[in-house]
Amino acid sequence: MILFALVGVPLLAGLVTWVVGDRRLGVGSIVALGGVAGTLIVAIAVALEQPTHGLDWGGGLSLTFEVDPIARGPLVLVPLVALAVVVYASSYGESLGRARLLGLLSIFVGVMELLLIAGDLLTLIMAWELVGLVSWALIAHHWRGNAPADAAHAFIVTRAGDLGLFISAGAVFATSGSLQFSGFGAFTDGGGAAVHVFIGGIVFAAFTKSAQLPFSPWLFSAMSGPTPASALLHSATMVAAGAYLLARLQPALDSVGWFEPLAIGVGLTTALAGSVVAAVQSEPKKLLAASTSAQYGFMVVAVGAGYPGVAIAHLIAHGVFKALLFISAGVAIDASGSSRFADMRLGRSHRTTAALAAVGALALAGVPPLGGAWTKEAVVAAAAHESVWIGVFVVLAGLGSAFYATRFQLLAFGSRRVDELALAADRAEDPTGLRNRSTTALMLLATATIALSLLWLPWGEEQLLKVTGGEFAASKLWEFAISIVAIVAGAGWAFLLWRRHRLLTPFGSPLSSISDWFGIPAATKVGLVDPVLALAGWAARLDDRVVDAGIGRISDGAQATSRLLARGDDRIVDAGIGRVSGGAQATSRLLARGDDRIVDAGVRGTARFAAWFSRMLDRFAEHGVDRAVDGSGRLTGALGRQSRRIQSGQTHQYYALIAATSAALVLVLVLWS
Amino acid sequence: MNLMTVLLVAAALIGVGVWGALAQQTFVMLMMGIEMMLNGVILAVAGFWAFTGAGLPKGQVLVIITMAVMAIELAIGFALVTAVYRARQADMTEGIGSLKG
Amino acid sequence: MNEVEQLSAPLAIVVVAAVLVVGVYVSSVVDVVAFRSVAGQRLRPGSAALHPARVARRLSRQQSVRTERPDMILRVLAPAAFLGLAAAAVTVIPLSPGIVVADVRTGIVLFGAAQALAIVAIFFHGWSPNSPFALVAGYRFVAVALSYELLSMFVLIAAAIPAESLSIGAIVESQAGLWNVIRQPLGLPLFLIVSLGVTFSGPLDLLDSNDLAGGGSVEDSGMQRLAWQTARHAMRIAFAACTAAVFLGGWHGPVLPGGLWMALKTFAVVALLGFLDVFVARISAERFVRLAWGVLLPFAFLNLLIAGVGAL
Amino acid sequence: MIGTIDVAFVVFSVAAVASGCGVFRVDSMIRATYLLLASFLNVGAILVLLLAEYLGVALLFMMTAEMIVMGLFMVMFMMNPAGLNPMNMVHQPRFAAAAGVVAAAGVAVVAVFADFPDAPVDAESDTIRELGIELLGGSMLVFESIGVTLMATMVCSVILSSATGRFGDGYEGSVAPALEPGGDHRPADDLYDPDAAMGHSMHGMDMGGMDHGEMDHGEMEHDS
Repeated sequence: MILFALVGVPLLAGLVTWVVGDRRLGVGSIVALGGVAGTLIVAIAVALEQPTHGLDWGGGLSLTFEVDPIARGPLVLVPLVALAVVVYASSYGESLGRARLLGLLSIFVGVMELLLIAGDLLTLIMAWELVGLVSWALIAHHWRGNAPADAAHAFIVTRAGDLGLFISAGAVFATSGSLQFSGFGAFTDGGGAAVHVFIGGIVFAAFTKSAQLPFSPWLFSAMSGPTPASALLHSATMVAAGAYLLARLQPALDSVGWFEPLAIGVGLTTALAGSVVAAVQSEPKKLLAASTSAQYGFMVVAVGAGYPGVAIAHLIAHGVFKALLFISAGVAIDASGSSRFADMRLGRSHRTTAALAAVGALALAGVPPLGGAWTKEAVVAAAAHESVWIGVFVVLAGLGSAFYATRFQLLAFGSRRVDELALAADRAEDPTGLRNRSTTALMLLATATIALSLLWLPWGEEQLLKVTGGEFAASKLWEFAISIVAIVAGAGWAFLLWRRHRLLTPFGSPLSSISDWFGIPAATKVGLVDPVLALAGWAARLDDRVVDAGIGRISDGAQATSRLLARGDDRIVDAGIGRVSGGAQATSRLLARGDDRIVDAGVRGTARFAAWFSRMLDRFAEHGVDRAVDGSGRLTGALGRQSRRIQSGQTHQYYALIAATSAALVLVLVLWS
Repeated sequence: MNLMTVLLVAAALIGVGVWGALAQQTFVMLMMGIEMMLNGVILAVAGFWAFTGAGLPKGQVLVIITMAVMAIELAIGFALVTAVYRARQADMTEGIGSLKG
Repeated sequence: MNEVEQLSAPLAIVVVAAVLVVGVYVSSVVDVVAFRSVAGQRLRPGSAALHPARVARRLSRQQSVRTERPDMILRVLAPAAFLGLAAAAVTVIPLSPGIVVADVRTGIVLFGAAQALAIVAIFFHGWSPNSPFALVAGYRFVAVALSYELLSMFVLIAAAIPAESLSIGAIVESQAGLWNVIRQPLGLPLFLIVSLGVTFSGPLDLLDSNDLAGGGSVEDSGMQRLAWQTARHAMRIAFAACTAAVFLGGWHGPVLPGGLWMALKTFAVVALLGFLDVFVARISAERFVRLAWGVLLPFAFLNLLIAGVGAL
Repeated sequence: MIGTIDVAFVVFSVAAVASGCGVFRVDSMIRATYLLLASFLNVGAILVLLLAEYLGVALLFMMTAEMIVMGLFMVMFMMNPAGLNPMNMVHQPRFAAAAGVVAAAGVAVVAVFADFPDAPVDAESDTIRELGIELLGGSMLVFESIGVTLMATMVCSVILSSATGRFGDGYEGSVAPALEPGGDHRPADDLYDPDAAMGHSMHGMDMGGMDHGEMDHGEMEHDS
């Protein structure tokens, strides 16, 4: 079964690589390479004859594997990019744990292929979760630093998005009783609240996965993974899943009115914001991450405008050159030993890498006649076909992309000023033997990028039409003209800043909030990640303390209150009575002193009576009230103690209680009915 | 042999199980009581399957589920007993009072 | 296996008794021969053939030792249960085409259950005399037995897969073309290991072993010992018959009548077991447990896999 | 009329219940274990009589293996192995007996007075084959989830009972049981006296009581 081979070969190769381990790394990398290469061949075969296969799972559920025309491009793209990435990874970083890295990369390819051939929502959800899981493992590869925390951040954000898939699966299954993609069109045309729920869930999941606003920042935390992982994750696998899902289900999604404006709005916002964020980054990887969000914003715009084919075309082109750029960034980081632009400018020392990276940068900037440019023009055309202003905004975003692409190239691989040449020279012979293999990887991707410029020929365009199976908006000349102008403007602006040595911080001092996605990460961290993690920790800490402190505390409280009452009574009531009596005595004495002569016997009598009365009052009242209050206090205390005695901590007595109560329950139920 | 008699036997087994589970001191004996209850349950389920289910195989599946429950109960039970013994050096229910309020 | 005719109850009893008596005697003769050949003593056929009878006569006259406060019920129960289980195991095995004492649909599972219960009986045997060595032997045996318990079930189920039935008769018929020993090459050796274990002989002689001064039987004497030895040989016969039926194609064979083939194969397995008993050295318990869980069980899974793929 | 099946049923059920009672009456743990096994065997026989042939036999060997394990554990946590000296292992006996009687009575009432549909399984049907097809067909998901659950159980029980856990030695923070039922735990020093600690307690004595456990919790939160 060729479809199984498509998924099984990379999975198997990955597991074997992982098991073989670091000791026989040569074998491992050969196995991984062979696996991915085999996957490439199988993928081409699958893309040519589109087989379908069903797997009955029982219980009314079934797994469907089919190759939608729109999935053929990505099917081939994923192993192609992965091949280069694995070549690069086989010599990346310290050899410790490299087998795991290679294995995980290969497995990543397998699960992504599974996602691409998913023919129903159940299969898709499985693959979707697996992709998230594997990317988590890849990000947390260097598990000694803060990588695990970042991985958890990325994982939780994307998982939160996955909930959308579950919701929509529930909605569609409850309504139509089937999870087949083929049935979604009919389902959504049927209308109803379920349709809105379904589409909302899908869109939510897709936006989180492909890092649209406001979920973009998880890409930054994904940056703490090893560079090969980032290269694969940004270009073809993880992030691509969202855009692919939207493009795949576009006909079904388009049936509600709010999908189109939502997609276009979010896509445009992400594209523009991503450009700004990328324009001020001080690290190459983060710049590329921001640009990833922006580029996927283009694709979302294309889908929203109703041209899934365009989105897929841009997905393919972007996958190729983004992987190229990431790998070159990794080379730059390894060579300069720092992850910041400030220490790079390796133009002199790494000429080949610089040249190859330039290809990718040009493609990212959208300079004809490269493939990236063509697909971007297609996006512009699609947007303008929707509305001129949208097209203009896309062109603006294109200006931004031109700016940051140039910025990346100049800062990372520009030539140094004379006084820094010495530094460059001694960095030139870097001991790491990385460049040879990374160069092969870069070569591969650069050739692919250049090969894509065939799209400018009518032949290439119809090939692309055949592959993506969508139709393209006719590109008008003025659109092309202004977007060229915009590209030139962006690139030129970057050059200008470069000449003034202000490119590193284009807008004066580094704008921390912008370069950190306008502080959204803080928001998500506070809003989503921290609660989840706190919940986990809390659940871990939850123990009998919480459970059994209850009754004891109640009884203690009861005793305390009763004691308080008693004391209060002593203080207030008694004191009151005493004071009354004292007052009475005082007045009587005053009266007595006031008049001795007049019949003082009576007065003394009065005084004595008053004193006696007050004493009587004092004694009896005190005793009465006191006893009452004390009694009530003692009662509550006793009750507390009694209720506390149930909590004997003796399991068998608990069992006895359980048995008795359940018997009573059964009795009640029987009598009830 | 009809449904009533089978259920009566099951009732006796369940009663014995309850008695044992409540009366025994050792964890292991307590688990034996639970096993005895499940024993009765299995008998009852099989009886229902045989006399009222018209031979619907799902009834047998239920019995298999019950067996799996027994196995799981035994495994987790023994693991817990071992862990409790490590933590508390106790093999009798009186030995642990950590739920004491 | 619907065309099998059940034997009537008395006839069945007679058949089982005959099989066991003959089998036990032959098996013990095999033991004697094997022992003398490894001991290098001169082998006189006559004396070897009569030796078991002599031993039985001596033991039956010997007075039996009593230990302090034995668990008397179980002490009596142990050999009886062991022997009874052997008999029960024999009943489900077809002896020749169409002749099986009890043709139950779940014969092979029943055999497995009998074998599991046999382990309990053996534990009783070690437990009951209330003497340290016997107790140690019993525990050791059970600890090891748990590790090949699963093994036997997997092997037997794998053998049942091609027959698409749990009845041993059906399994034998399914081997008309190709015997299971070839179809599932891993099955026979694994099952032989289990047989050695349950009859605590050879490498798995962990119950009545000399390193514990006789282990479980250290306190046995007289009739007790005789009964126990008889039960042990009966169990060996049961396992040999099951091996012959499940892996060696049962009554299938050229020329000779089926019953004879079955007898020959059973005898071959008995002889193999008897010689393994004396020729292979004892393996230490913990090493065997590690081996069983770590190596043999995966092999059993592999065997199951082979059977399943073959069935597809 | 009374057939042989009825006779067998009566015999088996009497044996099952009798051995079940014996489990909690005898004063030897081994006898208790294997009496429980006997009870199971009889129930298995009754299942065979009920035409649930495979289930009966499966119960047979499954329970046998289970009880062998149980016997071993019995001897591990042994109070009185061979019943050499009389002892009393019960608490709240009267209440327990009453509860047992009540429970039995409750089910018995249902058995006698409730009326159930009468749809017996016909003796001709091949119940074993049906069960197999059901298990690998309609109830596939159920069957698979049973398997997964058992797998998880194995993992959990190994983790729970492993002497060296993720947070170090399993005996760390070990506390002695109460001297009187329901009392407080003794300080960890008591573990030094051999009959309280049964010689297990050379580990983790440096930290008293459970505070080590809480320290572990702290680390855990710190990780996440």
